[in-house]
Amino acid sequence: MINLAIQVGQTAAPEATLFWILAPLTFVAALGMLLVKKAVHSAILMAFVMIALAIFYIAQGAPFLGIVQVVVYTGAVMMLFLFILMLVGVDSSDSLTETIRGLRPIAITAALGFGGLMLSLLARATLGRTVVGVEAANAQGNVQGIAHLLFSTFVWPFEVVSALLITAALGAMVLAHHHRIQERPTQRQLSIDRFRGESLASAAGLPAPGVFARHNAVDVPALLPDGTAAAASVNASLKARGDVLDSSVFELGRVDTSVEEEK
Amino acid sequence: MNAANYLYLSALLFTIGAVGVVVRRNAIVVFMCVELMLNAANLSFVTFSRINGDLNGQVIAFFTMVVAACEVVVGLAIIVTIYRSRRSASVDDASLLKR
Amino acid sequence: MTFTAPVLNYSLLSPILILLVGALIGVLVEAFVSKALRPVTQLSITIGTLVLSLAQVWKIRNEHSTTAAMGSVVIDGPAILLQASILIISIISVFLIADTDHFTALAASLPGSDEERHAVQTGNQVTEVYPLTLFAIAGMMLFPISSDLITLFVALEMLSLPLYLMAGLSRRRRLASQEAALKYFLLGAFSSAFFLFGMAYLYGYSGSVNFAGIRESVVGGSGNDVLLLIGIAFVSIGLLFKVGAVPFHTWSPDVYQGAPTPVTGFMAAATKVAAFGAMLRIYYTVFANAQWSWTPLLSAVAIVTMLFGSLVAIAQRDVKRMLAYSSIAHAGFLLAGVIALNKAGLDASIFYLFAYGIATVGAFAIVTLVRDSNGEVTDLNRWKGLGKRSPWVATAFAGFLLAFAGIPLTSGFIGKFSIFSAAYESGAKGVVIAGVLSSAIAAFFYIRVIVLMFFTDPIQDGTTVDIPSGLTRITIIFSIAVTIVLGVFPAPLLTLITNFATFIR
Amino acid sequence: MMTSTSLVYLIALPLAGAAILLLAGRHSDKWGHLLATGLSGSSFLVGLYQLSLMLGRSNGQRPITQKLFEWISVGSFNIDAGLMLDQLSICFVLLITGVGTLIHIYSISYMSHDPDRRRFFAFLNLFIAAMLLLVLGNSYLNLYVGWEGVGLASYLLIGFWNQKPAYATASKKAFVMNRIGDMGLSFAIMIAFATMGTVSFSGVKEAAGHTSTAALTGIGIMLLVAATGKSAQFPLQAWLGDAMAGPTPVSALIHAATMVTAGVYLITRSNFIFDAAPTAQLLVVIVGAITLMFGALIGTAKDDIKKALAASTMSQIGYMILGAGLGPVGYAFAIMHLLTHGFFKAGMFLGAGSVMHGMNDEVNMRKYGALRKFMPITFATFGLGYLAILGVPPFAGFYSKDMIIETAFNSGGSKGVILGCVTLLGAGITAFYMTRVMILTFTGKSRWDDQAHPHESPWLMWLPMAILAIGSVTSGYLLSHGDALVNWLSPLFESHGEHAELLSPVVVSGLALVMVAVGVAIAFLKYSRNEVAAVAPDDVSIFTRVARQDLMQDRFNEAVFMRPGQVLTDVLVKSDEAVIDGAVRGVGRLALGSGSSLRGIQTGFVRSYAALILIGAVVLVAAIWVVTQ
Amino acid sequence: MIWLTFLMALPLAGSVVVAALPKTNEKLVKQVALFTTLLVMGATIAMAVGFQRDNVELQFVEKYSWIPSFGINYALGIDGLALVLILMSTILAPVVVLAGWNESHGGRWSVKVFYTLILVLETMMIGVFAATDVFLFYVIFEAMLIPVYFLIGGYGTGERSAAAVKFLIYSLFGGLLMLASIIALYVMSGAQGGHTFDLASLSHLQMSSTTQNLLFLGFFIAFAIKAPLWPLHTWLPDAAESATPGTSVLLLGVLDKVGTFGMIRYCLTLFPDASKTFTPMILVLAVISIIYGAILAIGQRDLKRLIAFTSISHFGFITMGIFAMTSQGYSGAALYMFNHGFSTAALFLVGGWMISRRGSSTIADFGGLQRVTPVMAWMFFLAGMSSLALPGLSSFVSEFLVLVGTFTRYPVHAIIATFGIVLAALYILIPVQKALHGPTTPGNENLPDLNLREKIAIAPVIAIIVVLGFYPSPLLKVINPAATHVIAGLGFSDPVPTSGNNE
Repeated sequence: MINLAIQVGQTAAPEATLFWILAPLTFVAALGMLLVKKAVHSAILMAFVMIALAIFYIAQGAPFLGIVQVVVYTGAVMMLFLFILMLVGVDSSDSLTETIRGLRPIAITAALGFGGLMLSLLARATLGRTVVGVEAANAQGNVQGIAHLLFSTFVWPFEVVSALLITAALGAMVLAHHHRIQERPTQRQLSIDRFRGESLASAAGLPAPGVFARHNAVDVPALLPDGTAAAASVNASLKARGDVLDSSVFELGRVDTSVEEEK
Repeated sequence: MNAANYLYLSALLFTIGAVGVVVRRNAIVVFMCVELMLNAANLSFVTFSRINGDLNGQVIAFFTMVVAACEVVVGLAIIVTIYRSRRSASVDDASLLKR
Repeated sequence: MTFTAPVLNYSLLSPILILLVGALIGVLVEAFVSKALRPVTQLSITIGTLVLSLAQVWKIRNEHSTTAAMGSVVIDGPAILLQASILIISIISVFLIADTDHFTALAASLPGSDEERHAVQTGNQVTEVYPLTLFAIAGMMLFPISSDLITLFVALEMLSLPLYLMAGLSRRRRLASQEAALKYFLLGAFSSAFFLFGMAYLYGYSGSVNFAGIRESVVGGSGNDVLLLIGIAFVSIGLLFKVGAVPFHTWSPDVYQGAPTPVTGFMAAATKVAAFGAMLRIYYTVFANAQWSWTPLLSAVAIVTMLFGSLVAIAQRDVKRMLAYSSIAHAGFLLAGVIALNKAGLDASIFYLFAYGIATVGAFAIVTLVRDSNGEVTDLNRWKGLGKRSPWVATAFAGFLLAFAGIPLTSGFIGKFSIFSAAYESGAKGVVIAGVLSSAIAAFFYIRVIVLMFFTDPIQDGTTVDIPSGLTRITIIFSIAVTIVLGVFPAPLLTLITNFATFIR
Repeated sequence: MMTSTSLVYLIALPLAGAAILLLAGRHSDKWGHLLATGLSGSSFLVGLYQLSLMLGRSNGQRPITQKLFEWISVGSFNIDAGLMLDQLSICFVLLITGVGTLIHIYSISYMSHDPDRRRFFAFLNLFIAAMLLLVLGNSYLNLYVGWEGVGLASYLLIGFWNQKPAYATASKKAFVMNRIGDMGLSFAIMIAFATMGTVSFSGVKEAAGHTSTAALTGIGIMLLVAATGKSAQFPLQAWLGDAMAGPTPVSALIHAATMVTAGVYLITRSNFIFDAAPTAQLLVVIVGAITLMFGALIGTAKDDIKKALAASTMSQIGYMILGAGLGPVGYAFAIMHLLTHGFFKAGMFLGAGSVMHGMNDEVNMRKYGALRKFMPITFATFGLGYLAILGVPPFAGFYSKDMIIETAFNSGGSKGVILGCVTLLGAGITAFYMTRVMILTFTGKSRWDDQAHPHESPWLMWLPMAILAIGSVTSGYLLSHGDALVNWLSPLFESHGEHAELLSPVVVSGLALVMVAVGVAIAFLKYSRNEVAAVAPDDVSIFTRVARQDLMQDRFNEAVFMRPGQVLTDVLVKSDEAVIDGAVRGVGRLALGSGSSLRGIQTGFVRSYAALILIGAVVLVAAIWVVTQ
Repeated sequence: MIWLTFLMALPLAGSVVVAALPKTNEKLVKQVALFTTLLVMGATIAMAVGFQRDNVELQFVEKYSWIPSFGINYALGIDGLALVLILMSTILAPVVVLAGWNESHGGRWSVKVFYTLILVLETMMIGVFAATDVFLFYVIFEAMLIPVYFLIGGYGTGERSAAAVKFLIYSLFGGLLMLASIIALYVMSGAQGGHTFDLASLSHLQMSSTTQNLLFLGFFIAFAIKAPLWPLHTWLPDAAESATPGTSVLLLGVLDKVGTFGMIRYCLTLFPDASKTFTPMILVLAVISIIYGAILAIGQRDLKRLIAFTSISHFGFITMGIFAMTSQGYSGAALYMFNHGFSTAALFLVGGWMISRRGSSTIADFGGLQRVTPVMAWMFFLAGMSSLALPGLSSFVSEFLVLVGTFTRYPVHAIIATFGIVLAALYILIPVQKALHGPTTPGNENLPDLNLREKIAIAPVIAIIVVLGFYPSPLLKVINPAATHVIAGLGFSDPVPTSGNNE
């Protein structure tokens, strides 16, 4: 059993306290990632887990890694996540009802099975050698030790990782970068286009939102003379984000045009 | 206090991450769950590094962070692309290819 | 602690370094060369790089059996053979990639938008594909020669990331292509998390990140095997995912179908070589002494994979999906070589990988040729009468299919024979029987396609066969020639492999 | 045994004729028939020459052999293509070539209006060659070749006018029923080889002494089966009546004089087997007895002149088989009856042919009548044959048939009495139906219709009839004078002790003559006194009706073999499609079905893919959990 | 001496030449093909002259290393049996080319492709009989399927592609089972003194009886599919119905012989004990095939299917002869293979001419052909007579040898099988009556009789049928030494006549 084999007692008392306070919180936070509706909340919980892990790293004699975890992982990577979340819709929320039939029970069974089996297996594991502790390796300083390894034994992967970074940058550029292959239309050009277009309906500009409506918010469309909502009056990106309010609530009673025709 | 406790925690976090990939629909959340799994692995590395008394584990963890960062860049780029085409970040909506 | 400067043996790493340099030049070209010149520049740089790298592999062929880069990589016989295979397959794949009609004009544009249309009209091209390809190839070259966990992981990501991106770059059916990229990426990241987790346990078990160290622990390990077994299991998941073995195969049909066909061909062929190369190295050296633990499981996976791939392929209506399932079945056959765990198995696997890789690229090359006005036609029903419309193309495709089916006088047969006999020799009779059975099932759908092409009258729906461009033609002719020559005169290659392929442990 | 180099010419000459005529095709239309006749005649001359040589040698030296070449030789199974001519075969050779040549001559005229006359002669020559091979072969296997060869020739000739579906069917029927008999011969040869290691006559004869009775009985029964097929004996007799579809000369030669007697030859030739296998011998007798009654009864009811004669042939061969079944004493008499029958029955058939020739190919005797005046020569020759078959002294039948009746009576015990009575009764019925034929055809009032212009046949036709008539008259006396034939053949048969005489020859002859007289009388009463209806009356007894239908033999075959056979065939054809092929297709469908359902795993949802991977991981971890327990 | 390689190279070279000819010059293509096949036939006969009859060892042996890593050699050599079958194949090839002069028209592809495939197939036909390396044999065994597949699917009639697929799948399935067995042999040879595929060396392998039985089945099922033995026969009628007559001749006449040839060459040699174990079962299957094939033939309405079912019956005889384990049975079976090739060829070719003239293969559509086209009718009749084993024609000798050889050891089987000869009379005479006899069916009055080319094509076949009926010795002398060798090698000797013991 590992727990018997490993007697890392040196920093026992304070570290244990730290662990037993932080670990349940970490666990709960991680679990929370699965259970909260909003992606942003998930991200916040994730950040919490990462910081907790950073603390664990430091507690286990890996201060460099702990710092990197906070600075790079939590600071940069998670921010990237949040940034993209903003882009996609910051308060978009998942409905947590399962749509794929049978997946939920499978997932729960698999989770319980996997977790349970892993814990049980870990409890069974023995190492058969004495635990060393990282103090000796850190004798000359944790950063120095890592640097030593990084620039001697692992210099080749270290070099190769640079290629990986370039790949990532290149890939992001390929997928996200728009070449300016068209001249941006000038205001003058837009104006001309508007008048020479097929219909003069929009020549005077698009209707403003809230016009004739019972509400004057930007996410409520204008109403047309017959009482229906004018889709063009709401900004397209609002629509794309799904943030437009349902205007039917604000519609007037419909004008019955068919009666007129009969006269 | 036993270092193995970190391993248990790591296993639990890994499990949560894995299940998260299965149950969450928002591509970004799914991806965050993958990151959680990687982090869990890192915790294991650090713990084993301590148990083994060398820094190799920490170096791997360091590499993992770098690689994960690259992965995040690529992954988010893909997610953004597909979001722009589909106006949806739900992984369930991307199911043209099947059977 | 004194720091001694690391010795890298650059000459041994040179094939990979050349590729990386080539890729970097490619990136610079993107920045500095005019748009019009980029395609041809990139293509020549890429091909030049690959040829140079191949030459370098040839040059170092006899310096093998050493470790390099501070023990991070091993250059031994199998390494040379696998690297050469990857390079050859890559060269002919790049010929396909050079046909830019397959790639989106502007990846960032919305599908169906004016911007996209404009980009197509102005002849815009995503020439970044070339450096991405080179990066992927470099990763593939590194994967099977890695000899520590870190390098292995980095190589895995290095070959995967560009492929994730490239899968999403199709010109037609872009939504499907992007979906393929997303699926590939998410599942790839998911599986590499398992891979990493497994690595952690291997490290924990052995206290070493180096293969040699881990092997030492496996041979004379102290303590019990729990950590080792978990490590083996999770690392296997990562590897089995890459090779597309059931139940870790699910990505491959979708990604094969969605990705641009040249990328699919490249991915199907080269990735398989790289992944199986790494798998062979790990199982034959690191895990060899824990054989008792993984052989039964791997056998089960192999059997299920063969049968599943063959059975499901029967029901496919899309040629790319069919080839995907076929490649799943082939992954099963190749696993038989891993299970064999003997010299014959190693030789056979390397031969099979090369032969299968070449035939796969050839087959996908032909898929790129069958088109209508909306691009490639992959619906099998519209392949009817292809033999009438363009007999040579159909004949070549039939040749590849026969090779996949393992008909004698094609490379596929020699491969299948050698791999099954190796597996039988090691006592894996169940795997051999399942292999034979699934070969029979598999023959069913390969032949069905041949029937469609040759024995069914064409329907008039505008499906035509594109006249192969020079490069595509080279790919097809080379592939079919190799497929047949290796079927009739496999001796030189087999002898070469036999003489070369010994892992240093 | 002496060897010879000239035996082969007996066969080669007619065979060459057949080959030339068939290969030359229409080119030989003008001279083909002459060549065929000439070659058949030459073969007869060769036969005569051989006879003269044989007569010049002492008894033990008479058989001669000729080895042509090694035919089949595998392990201990060594068969030479070899010929053997002995006292028995020479009789047949002369009968075959002699009667054969006469019939060739007859046919020149008979078939002169047929566009395919050349082909007819080619087949006749083919038949002669095959029949000669049958009687000259020195082993059972050589005999077998001739045996099937005559079957082929018979098939071709019965179906000579095969554009008529009924004739084609008749020829097929003959061939198939013959094949059933041939199967018996195959079995006999197989048993012989398995038990004795040889199938040559001399070898088997030698080995028969120390072979188990069981094996010999088996061989004997199988040979009998063969004989029943070829000689139209019960129960394989049904084909002979239908075989009358062939041109009349064919009926005369093949289905009266020669081929159908091959069974008698086979049994006689295999005397060494039957002598040692009493059970088989008894069966031979029983078959002969049944058939002679069977044929005779059918003969009483037939209105078709050829079919009546055919039934008579069946019956007469029954006599021969019965005779041959009586053992050493009977063989010679069987052969004697065979020879005399060859003359008179061939003569009568040719006569029938002559009648048909003059009557526009009408075969229904009810449409004949009073032909005596129009066809005097035919009437005369037919009449002589009639007297011969009745056994009226001193015509041929008297000598041969009475011998068989006498031997039957003297074969001992109740068996002798029964057999004697049967043969006597048969003689009476024979007299009845032959008289009926005579009366209906030649006497009484004419019943033919207006188109018929009866006339005598040309000399080419009546000459052979006349020669055969002479034979009918004299052959009996010549062959039995001083027991000539019996002595001639005796070296071939092992003689056992004489049986006690139950009845003396005189008594037998007397009884026989009485029976004949009764038969003739009844026929006269029935047909000469009353008007003969031009159409067969329907208000006849059940026995007549049954006899008209050949004693239900066809119905029996149809109900017992053909119907079930057809049902079996249909069932198998359907089940081959449905069951066997269905199983194969089922496997294919199973694969396709399972493939289609397994496709369901590929839902298109990335999360379910991930779940699958996770399940895989769980399975692996669980496996580890189990292993490390 | 490289006779055999030379023989194989000739048609291959011919196929290259044909492939290089212009597509439009069909006549030249045919002439070249005919010339090549005639040349091969001549060369084969020349080789046969040099064959030493009494030598039971393999002759004209060639051996070159092919894939040394697996111990695979390009090894050729023939014994009497192989010689006879190669002779048959090379004689049939020009006959097929000449007889089917026009059958390549109306196919999916050009005439040129047809003859290229035929010539390639001829190379393989020679190779498959000459191979003495199991791997080489397997390679050719499987590769042969491809040209035949295209010949059926590309130039056949009716449901040709379905039939071709059925044929291929069936054969591939059997072939894969055989592959599994071959792999096992190979592995065992490696464990017992070095990897090899040499037939002679493999026959000395030590193996447990279970292994031997399983491996035997692997080989046997493959051959039983090929030679169609009940119940693995259902592909044959479909294939024969759809293929052109020429293809059918090569398929039934030559390719299917590979099955029975394989039973002798591989099953008996490699697994003598298993062969004995399975003999009772195989004999039952053979007898069922004989009777079943015959009855099914009687029930057919389609001429080509009928011929196919007769072949199933005949293959039953051949199989029975092989497993009777007597020299008569063996020699009979070997001779039967040769004879069946020609009698089936005659039936198919003449039947094919009838069908192409009439435009239908339904037997009921013919009628009275003897009046209209006498020569054709006679040829069909003769072929039919040969098929029903009329004495004096070649099949009789072989069929009787098989029966006699079987009877001495397995009388019951032989007796049941003999009933097949009565059924044979029915299945031949029924179509003969329907097609040739009776009144001429309306529409058939003006069918042309055989032309000179067709006569020349059929003449050698008929000649062989007739001559071998009377004089089979030359072939038997070639076959016999091999027969005794094989039978003795299995530890059998012919049963001694029982009468000797009863004295």
